[in-house]
Amino acid sequence: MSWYAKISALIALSGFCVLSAGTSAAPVAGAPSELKIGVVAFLSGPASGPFGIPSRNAAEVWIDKINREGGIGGVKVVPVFTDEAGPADKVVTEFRRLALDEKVSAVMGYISSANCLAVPPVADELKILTILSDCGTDRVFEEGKHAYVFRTNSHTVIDGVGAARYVLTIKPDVKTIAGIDQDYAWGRDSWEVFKRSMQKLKPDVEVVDALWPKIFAGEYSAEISKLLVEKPDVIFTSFWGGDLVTFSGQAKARGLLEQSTVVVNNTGADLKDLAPGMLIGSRGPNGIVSPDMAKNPLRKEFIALYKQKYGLAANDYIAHGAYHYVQALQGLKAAYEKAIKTAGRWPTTEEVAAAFTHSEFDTPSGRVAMGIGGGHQAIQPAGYGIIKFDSALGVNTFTRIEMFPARCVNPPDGMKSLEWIDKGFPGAQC
Amino acid sequence: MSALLETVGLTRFFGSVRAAEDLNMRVTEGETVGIIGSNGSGKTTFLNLATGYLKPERGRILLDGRDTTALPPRAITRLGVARSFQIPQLYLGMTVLEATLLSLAARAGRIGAWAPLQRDDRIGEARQTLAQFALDTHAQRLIGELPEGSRKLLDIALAVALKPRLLLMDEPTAGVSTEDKFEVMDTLAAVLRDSGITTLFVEHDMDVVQRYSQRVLVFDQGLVIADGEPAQVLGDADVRRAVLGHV
Amino acid sequence: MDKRLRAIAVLLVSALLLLVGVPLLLSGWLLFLLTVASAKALAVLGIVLLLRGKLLTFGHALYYATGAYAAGMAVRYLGVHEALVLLALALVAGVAMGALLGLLVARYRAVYFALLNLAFSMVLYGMLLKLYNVTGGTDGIGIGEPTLAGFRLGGNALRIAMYELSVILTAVLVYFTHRFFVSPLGYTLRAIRDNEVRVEYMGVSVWRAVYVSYIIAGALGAVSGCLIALSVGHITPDLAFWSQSGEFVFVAILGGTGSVLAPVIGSVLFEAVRNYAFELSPYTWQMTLGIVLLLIIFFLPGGVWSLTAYLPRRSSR
Amino acid sequence: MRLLLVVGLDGLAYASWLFLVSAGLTFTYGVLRVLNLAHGNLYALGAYLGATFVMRYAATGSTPALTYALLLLAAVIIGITVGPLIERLFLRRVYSRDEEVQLLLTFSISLILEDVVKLTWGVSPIFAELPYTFLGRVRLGGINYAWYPFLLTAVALAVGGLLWLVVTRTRLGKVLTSVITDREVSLTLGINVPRVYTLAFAAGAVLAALGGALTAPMFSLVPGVGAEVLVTSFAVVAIGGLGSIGGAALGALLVGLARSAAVYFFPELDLFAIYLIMAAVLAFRPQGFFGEVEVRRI
Repeated sequence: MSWYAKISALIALSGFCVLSAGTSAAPVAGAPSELKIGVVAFLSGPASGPFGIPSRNAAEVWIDKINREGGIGGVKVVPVFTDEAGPADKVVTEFRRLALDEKVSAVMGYISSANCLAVPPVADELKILTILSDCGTDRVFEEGKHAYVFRTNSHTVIDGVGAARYVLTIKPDVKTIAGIDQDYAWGRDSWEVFKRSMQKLKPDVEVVDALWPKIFAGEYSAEISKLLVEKPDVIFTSFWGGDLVTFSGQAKARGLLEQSTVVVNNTGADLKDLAPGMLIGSRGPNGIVSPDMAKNPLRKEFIALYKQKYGLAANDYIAHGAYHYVQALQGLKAAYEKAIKTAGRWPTTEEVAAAFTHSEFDTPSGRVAMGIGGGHQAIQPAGYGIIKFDSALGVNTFTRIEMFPARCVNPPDGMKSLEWIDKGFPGAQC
Repeated sequence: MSALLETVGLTRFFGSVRAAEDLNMRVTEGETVGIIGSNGSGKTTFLNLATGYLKPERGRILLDGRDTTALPPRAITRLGVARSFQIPQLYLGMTVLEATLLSLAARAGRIGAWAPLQRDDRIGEARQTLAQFALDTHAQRLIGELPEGSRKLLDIALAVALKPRLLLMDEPTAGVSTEDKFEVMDTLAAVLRDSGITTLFVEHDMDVVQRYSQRVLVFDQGLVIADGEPAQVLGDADVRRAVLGHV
Repeated sequence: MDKRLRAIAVLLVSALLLLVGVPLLLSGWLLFLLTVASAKALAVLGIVLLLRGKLLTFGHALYYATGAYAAGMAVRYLGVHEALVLLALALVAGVAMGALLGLLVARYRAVYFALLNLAFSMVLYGMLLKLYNVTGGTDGIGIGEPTLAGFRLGGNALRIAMYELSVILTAVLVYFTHRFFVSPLGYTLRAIRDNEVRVEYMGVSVWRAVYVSYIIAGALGAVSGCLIALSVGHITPDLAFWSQSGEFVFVAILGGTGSVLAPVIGSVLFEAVRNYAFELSPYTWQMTLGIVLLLIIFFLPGGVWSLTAYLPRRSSR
Repeated sequence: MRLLLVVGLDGLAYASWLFLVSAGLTFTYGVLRVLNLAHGNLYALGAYLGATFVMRYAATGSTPALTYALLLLAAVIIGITVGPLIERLFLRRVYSRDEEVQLLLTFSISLILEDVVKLTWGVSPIFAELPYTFLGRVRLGGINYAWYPFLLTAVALAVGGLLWLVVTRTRLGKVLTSVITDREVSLTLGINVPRVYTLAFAAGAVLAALGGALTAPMFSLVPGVGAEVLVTSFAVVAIGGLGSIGGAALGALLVGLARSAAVYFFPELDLFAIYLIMAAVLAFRPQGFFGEVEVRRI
């Protein structure tokens, strides 16, 4: 995959030339010559392969498209790509550099939950419009208010609730469940949501085990042996990247998949490396191509553009992170255009933020509503399916795809997710 | 007169090699005792045992009647036993003065982390000590740059700076050229006489022992085979055979 | 006498420049950069201190994280927001941790010392991940905006205050470390580097000297970590990760071990370079570090500081 | 009873892996008295090259049986190219310098290799499971095991035995021992010490790369595996005593069993098992089980 590295490194340098092509409509009064936005994603480290690079590339092709169509309010969008890798202090320093040195008008990105918690306070301090684009943690808006911060992808609760509901449609008679998750925040959060949802939706379900291998441990033979001994009906995991690939490989080889149903709450790995038969969700209606999604023109366009620039496997599968970054751009565009309309001139950051709040906009993953978190947090449907080898295409694809509507898998505005689950999903519309 | 240093049945083997067996000896206050013996006769091992660097398999070491067998070198040093080495054990990265100052600070038990090492009064004393050994001209030089002879002296000076009651020297003239030998020993003898330090030194050179010790112990394969006046002991044929390997 | 006067004058001018001039002249983010750099310099100083005794540690981030999390815990569970109190807590935590681990570590040298520290830092890293419900796992802990000596500052004022705080604190601790280097204990550490046997034969406990030095280095690391926590506003287990320790070692060698000021210079240099170079090519970042380190080892063993030897200097040092 | 069997088997499998990845580290240290911090990166190189070979080969669709040879080949290639390169170009220049300089040197090399891997193989997980799946599974204690981990056990025993034979039974072994015990004397005996060093380092590199290559079919490869492996194998080696092959074996066995026991009985301790054992051992026996303490001659 080294050409990924080379190409994106190259583009990071020559971004301007790539983007300068484009016919722009007449900008409104007081419009700047260009709209500079910071785009942050993992360009190195374990999370760069499954999430960072695809997201970055998606943002790039989509900004390209936006500029071809006249930019935002007639102003060309100029991205400043930066690496998310490194400890929080570096990420925050980086954010300050974008805001104070690069003088960007907005920052989008952030895949790691830690960074999505570290950045918002700084964003408010510096009054920089910030769009969290892929991270999962529900703590961001449930534990704080951030006037300048928005998240255009739904938080991880939909993945857990969706997983539980999907398991019950596929395997209604499930008796015992077990979890195996990486020993860190994402793993703990994911397991908590799934476990509690299962216990609510099917109170007689018994939790037989919860295993916590070290993140990036790679070695799971002991864990798998234990699961083989315990024989749970369903095994939940929130593994991603190399760990997910390894686990699916070892589980398949040792017949764990024949004995238990394995459900994964994210598609954080190349589909071709995953074992058929696993239940898998894609953090929203993203990688999975459900019928209604196939009709979506934006999605068609996105896949076409992405394919043209970076090539794709026969199943047209693109990692969920990529869709999330396009969502962020669509949200930003919509907010700016709305604000311009109301203001009749180029809007202030505050006006854009106001327009962003509770807004709705179309994306390759369907219409997204900034439904909760006081209008700062998007809600989306949860999409799940079963991995199946498609002999015609010669690659893995999905079968038995289910979409759980946004209002079914998200808490109502103002209610904390775990509280909502424990109360038995009040107001859920499924 | 009570013994300053006394060993009782001191025994230590290295595998099958006997370094010391049932070794009984005593050094009394104010004496200057020489230990002589061929290589491997256990001279250095004896110093290592006496200073706690090695532990004996059997026997006891008494300092002023107090049992120090179990103590580590630093504790024994604090009890007033200083020691110099056959191969000088120095801080090559430091200047002569710094090393001496450190010895003085150590003697005073002042190894703090705040007050500077280089105090005027301390520097004064250090320079005196160095002067005694004719090292004061080297004060600011790095020890690593000193000639072998000066290192040897400094090694001893650092021990003397501790103002010990008992000084153990391991071949003070080893590595010193034959012509300088006596000069070096004269300097030492003078210093030790002035400061009234009881001295026990290991030597393989008969003339040196003859000239500078009041009493001689002869080691042979871990045993003391003779103990007495230099003249009479060193006259003995067996001794000469043991030490020189021929008559 | 007038030499002393001159020294004082120089000190005052540079203090004025650092504390008043810099904040006025530099852009917000450069100021932040300097804040971070001077804070991290303290952790590096700890490494340099240990290197005096030939003790190389690949786990100093352990203390860096200890300080940061001491502050984090205090914020999260005690609701303390006073920067000075948090710093005090961090200091105590650092000393305590050093005193505990030192019991084991101070017996070791060279490879064992280097990697035992590494192992311990990885254990702390693991625990910070694992104790999710206590430490927030990888999500970390938000520190929020601290008060400074009771004053609640916001936005830019706070940034400047944080800058001044870390510059002053760094200056003070650099001076303390200087005192340590020229103290008998400091020299003992150098002596240990050359010849432990002789140190014992001076009646000085090598173990104690190493133990105390280790605790001091730990304390420096902890204060450094706390300052970072305060100025960054969010802490994560990455603070304890091996690559962080590696970075400190790198900066220590880059700056050089010849002077207490070297770590500060190294740290500023490093932060500046990183924040530009890193963006140019994230893929070869570590390689760049590695190559620079090689060059220093072979061609500039004294680090950047050794270049000051070429500067015209007054007779007095 | 059956549970104990399962725990034992998992422990054994893990121990074999641990031994394979740490043998190189301890062997190199034993001869050169240099702890190679780039050990983990040699492991990574071996792993990535092995995986590449396997995947290229698998694409041709011919019999998987050959893939094992390919893994071995990858290890040897890395070992005899990168190993001597590091030793001759860099290490050789710092033998005379302080130990911490040697550590820093290998550290900087590890930083460089880290990115070399990233630039060559990219950042997405790479997984060459063919050799793993091809061996199929066996039913033990009522559950399925993959054969592959037990292949590792066999290899581990072979490697251990081979090293033991070489050191104790061959002329090369005698040369090694004399170089280890006294460098100067060996020189006077007319032994070409620099050459022995290069050989030893290369051998260590081959072992490291072999550990990686044999791991490739089990775990997917991601950037940064090197560092993880270095820390783990140091823990194992420290428990057994730096420089001792037997020690590494004992350390691996202890850690392996402890970890699999942890997974079964205290899942929350999984992460620490290895460090807890190391701390416990070192607290009572600083030089590890078979490590020897050097006393300064004075």
